Amino acid sequence: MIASLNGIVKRYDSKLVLDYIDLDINEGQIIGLLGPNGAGKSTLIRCLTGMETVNQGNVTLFGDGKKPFQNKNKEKIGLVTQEISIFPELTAQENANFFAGIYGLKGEVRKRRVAEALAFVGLAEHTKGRAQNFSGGMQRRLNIACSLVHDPKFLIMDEPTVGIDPQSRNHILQAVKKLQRNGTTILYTTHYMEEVETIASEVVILDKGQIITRGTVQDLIRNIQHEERIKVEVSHPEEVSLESIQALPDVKQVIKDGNQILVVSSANSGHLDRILTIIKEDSGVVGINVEKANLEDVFLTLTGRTLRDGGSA
Amino acid sequence: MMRVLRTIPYTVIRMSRDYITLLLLLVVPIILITIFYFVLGDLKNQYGDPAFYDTAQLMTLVFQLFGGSIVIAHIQDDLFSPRRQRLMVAPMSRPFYALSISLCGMLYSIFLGFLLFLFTGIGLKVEWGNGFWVMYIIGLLAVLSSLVSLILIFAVKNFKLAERLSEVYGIGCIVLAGLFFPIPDYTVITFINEYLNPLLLAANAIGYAQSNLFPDAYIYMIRLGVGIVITFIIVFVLGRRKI
Amino acid sequence: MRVYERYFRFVIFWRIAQLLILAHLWLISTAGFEAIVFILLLLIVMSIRIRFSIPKWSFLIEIVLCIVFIPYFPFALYGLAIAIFEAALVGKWWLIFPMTIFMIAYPAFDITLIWYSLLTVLVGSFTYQSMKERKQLEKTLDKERKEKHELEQIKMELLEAYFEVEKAAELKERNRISRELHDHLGHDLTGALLAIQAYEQVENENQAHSLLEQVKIRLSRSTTRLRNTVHNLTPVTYIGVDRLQRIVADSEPLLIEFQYNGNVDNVSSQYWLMLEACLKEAITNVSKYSNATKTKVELDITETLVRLKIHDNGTITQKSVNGSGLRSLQLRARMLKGSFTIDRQNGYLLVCVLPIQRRGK
Amino acid sequence: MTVFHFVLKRSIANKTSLLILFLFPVVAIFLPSGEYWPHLPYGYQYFGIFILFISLKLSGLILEDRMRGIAKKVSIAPISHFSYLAQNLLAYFSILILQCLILVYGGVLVGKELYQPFWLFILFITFSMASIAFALMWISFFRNKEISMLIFMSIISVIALIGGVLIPIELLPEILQKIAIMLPTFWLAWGIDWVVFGGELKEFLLVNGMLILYMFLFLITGSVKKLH
Repeated sequence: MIASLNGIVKRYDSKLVLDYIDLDINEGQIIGLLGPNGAGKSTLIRCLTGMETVNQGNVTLFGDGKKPFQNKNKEKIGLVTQEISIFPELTAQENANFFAGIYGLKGEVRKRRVAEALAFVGLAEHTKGRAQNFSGGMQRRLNIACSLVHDPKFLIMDEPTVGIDPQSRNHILQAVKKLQRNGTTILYTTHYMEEVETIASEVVILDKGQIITRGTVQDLIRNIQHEERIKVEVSHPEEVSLESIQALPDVKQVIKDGNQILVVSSANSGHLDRILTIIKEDSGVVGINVEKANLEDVFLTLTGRTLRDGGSA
Repeated sequence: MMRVLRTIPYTVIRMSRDYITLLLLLVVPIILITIFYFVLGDLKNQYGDPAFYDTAQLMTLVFQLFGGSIVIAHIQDDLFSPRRQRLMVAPMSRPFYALSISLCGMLYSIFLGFLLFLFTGIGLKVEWGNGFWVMYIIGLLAVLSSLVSLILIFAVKNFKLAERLSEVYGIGCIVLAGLFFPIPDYTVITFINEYLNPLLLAANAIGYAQSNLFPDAYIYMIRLGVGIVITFIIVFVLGRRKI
Repeated sequence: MRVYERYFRFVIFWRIAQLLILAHLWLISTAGFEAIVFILLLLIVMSIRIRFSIPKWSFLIEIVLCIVFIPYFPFALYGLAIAIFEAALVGKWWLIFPMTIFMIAYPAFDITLIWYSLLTVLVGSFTYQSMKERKQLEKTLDKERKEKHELEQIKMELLEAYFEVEKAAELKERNRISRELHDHLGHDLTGALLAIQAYEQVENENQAHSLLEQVKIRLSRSTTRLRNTVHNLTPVTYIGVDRLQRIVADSEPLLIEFQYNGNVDNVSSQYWLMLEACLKEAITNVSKYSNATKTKVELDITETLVRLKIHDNGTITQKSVNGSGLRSLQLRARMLKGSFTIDRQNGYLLVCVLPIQRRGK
Repeated sequence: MTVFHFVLKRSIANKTSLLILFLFPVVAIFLPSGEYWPHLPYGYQYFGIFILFISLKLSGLILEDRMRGIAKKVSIAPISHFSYLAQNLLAYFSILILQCLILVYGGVLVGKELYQPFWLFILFITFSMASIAFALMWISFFRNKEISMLIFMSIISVIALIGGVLIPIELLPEILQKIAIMLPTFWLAWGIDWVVFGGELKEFLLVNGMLILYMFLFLITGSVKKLH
């Protein structure tokens, strides 16, 4: 067990930010922590790292529930912050050296680790460059390298990809996967569900300070989905009998829009075949589009809101 | 032109909400002058006037030297920061906009000077002589300081450095005027103080006018004016390239 | 600890005010720099007090300081008020008595000092009391919350037990029916069948008649039995989706639209109870607090989950206290490994999702 | 000592800071002396104000760390808050020691009349400590480096005036003289007077003791603020 949160309650004044959070993080996982802005993701991380004291519950790090935040445990944790927390006036190498230093690395080991970490994020050629001259993506990568110099067993990444170009983002995601293969456990916070879908071995969805669900991406998408949408493009829309489609069990809505017919039905109804049969009787089918479910739908099912801005769907 | 005019109210609002500047250029001088008022009390200078008058006048003028910081802070914000692009695409004449900001800054600085003038003149009973003449000279000094600051921001790439240099200009003038410690009588320094140091030029222009020695006062005023013309030409040339 | 912050702020304010009073006394006195040393030391003790948690008896430090400095700075007597305040703040307000005696015994005594000390001790003990109460309150709240948590757990266990009992009852009923059918109905019907078969073979008129009579009796007895058996089975309450519809119908003045999709047989009675509770809660909320004109209730049942969504078009958002009803629903949903969320951003929106485990019935 | 090392590195990272840090003491050596007052050459008299400014400028690094989220990272690293602050302050302190050394030793070399250079040096050192602590407290009130500096400037100009650094304290009205005793600069001015006129060692100890008391006060209040 890398870390576990047990019945964590965190209040800021009278506002409840974390509400009985139970979370176990096992070795070798990439846990994607997903949730809209203000769901309590950052607070969860602050409680997990000891930056914030909790009102109730306890944190266990590396099996140590008594003094989870002693230096022995802190040495095994890395944090990639949301903001770019590096020194712009220092070079990439000096930055990495600084953070290696405060994690107690010395001499040859430090040199080696710094070089490795910089190479890992693809900054090997820029070790002597000042951070202030780097592009946004490079700064992000350096930010990550600085959290990796001490070879943490447990890496916490708090929205590491905010505001960077797709290329750098891919680079970072690849790096995260590589880290997992090397045995690092990763807690990855984001409000981009695509990222979680690509890398996470397990997803934890947080909303209003509560864990509303957790599981593998596939399981969640397969099990937590309450409706599916089938779009059929037809050649003769006017001849299609919408009534007979509507009459199928579990069909909620049939909408005709130009030469497109949208059928909304309960999830896993297995209607595709039947709908096609009905339509084919009256008209030719030009194209079919079955909207693939994603984590956004999972969130929608669970809360009735969208993930991006938490607004009503 | 109309469009630029429409921005002026907002420039004024922004300036008046810059409380730090207000603190530095109005509250601090008021406190300092008040302290001097108590310290110097009835002390007389070599001409038999209260020594406090000279100090109060000089202090009021000293803070005009830093008035340029208002102008350059706004110029930097609007014309050399990310906001620049927004202005680049706006259908508005940028030089005029820069001019309007500069004028607003200068007027604001003069206004602060006016408040200080009122405070010292009415509150602390300092004799200034002819009020119009004093305000005229304060205005000239404020304009000159703003122009110098503008030269710095146009000539130096780094804004921080330009800001520091404008402080150096202000403090340099004070040091050369011998307010911190007596300045030795080197010819170079005497020359600078007689012809170039705007602080002393303004102080002399006010001082001579007070003693009714208007020809002398005019000479110093003209030196200030020449300074303004020269710096304005430099600002014009540099500004055309940069804006 | 953030809850106490308001009190801390007040305490700090009072401490500073006391120091300011001392500073003022120093300004009007003729004392020299010793007074400044004194005030500075008090200030340091105060900042240590704020920064670190130090033992309760630490007000002794102030007493010692005051006594030491009184010879140099007579007004240091007033510094004793600080000690009194700190003592009162840890509940030792009785210290005012020995100190008052000391003050009165001291030559430079004046009545203002007594007033000042009295005021201080009042403020101090008041703060002490309210902080204590606050702590107590917090403790009770936490305890209550915990108890509620446990209570919900027990409730869930009870529900689970109820579910089991329900299954057992069902089984018992089935046994009863089968026994009834087998023992009596079956017996009679078989008897009747045999009698009819025999009747076809028999030629004797009398014998045939008695056989027919026998069949009649058996059949009529069977009919009664059947009626009795069936009568015992008739459900007393509605359950499932009917129940939800009934609730919606009962909330007449409100305009509620109810629709459901999927196979309602997939949902266990335990879940129905939960869904029913959600619906009731939402309707109460809508009728009490919302200015909504239309409410939509959707129930989706798929192979893997049940989802109840209640959404109204109200615009009141400020009423966002999660009442105890909601709280317990939340906990219940969590116990069932489902989720329950409320949102008031855009109308009142309640979503309850429960997973369906395929359990062998 | 990584933090210490890097704080040093950062504070002299660019040429402007290097210039400000070490050119000024050199210039200060050569400033003229006053006629009646101050008793030491102007450079030495004004050095206290300079120390205040430099402390604030240096401790701006902590504020930067807070603004950039580096403090967050430090707080989860196996290094204590105390150690982080201590190493920072130690780094500032060593820079200030160097400056004091340049000023005093340089003055002796050039042949300025410093009366008791060693004690003057000690006085500057204690004042530096109090001033660094003050800067630490000051920045804990602010989130923005520039604003903290600007407000500091206005406060310092007043403190310097009534604290006996810019004008002799005896000239002030009585009430201001009393208030001045509360300011650390008053004790600096007193210390300078002691260095010039001599006196009992006890008096000098008192001056330094007061400055050290101030240091403790400011350190405790300044360290209240959490790292992030």
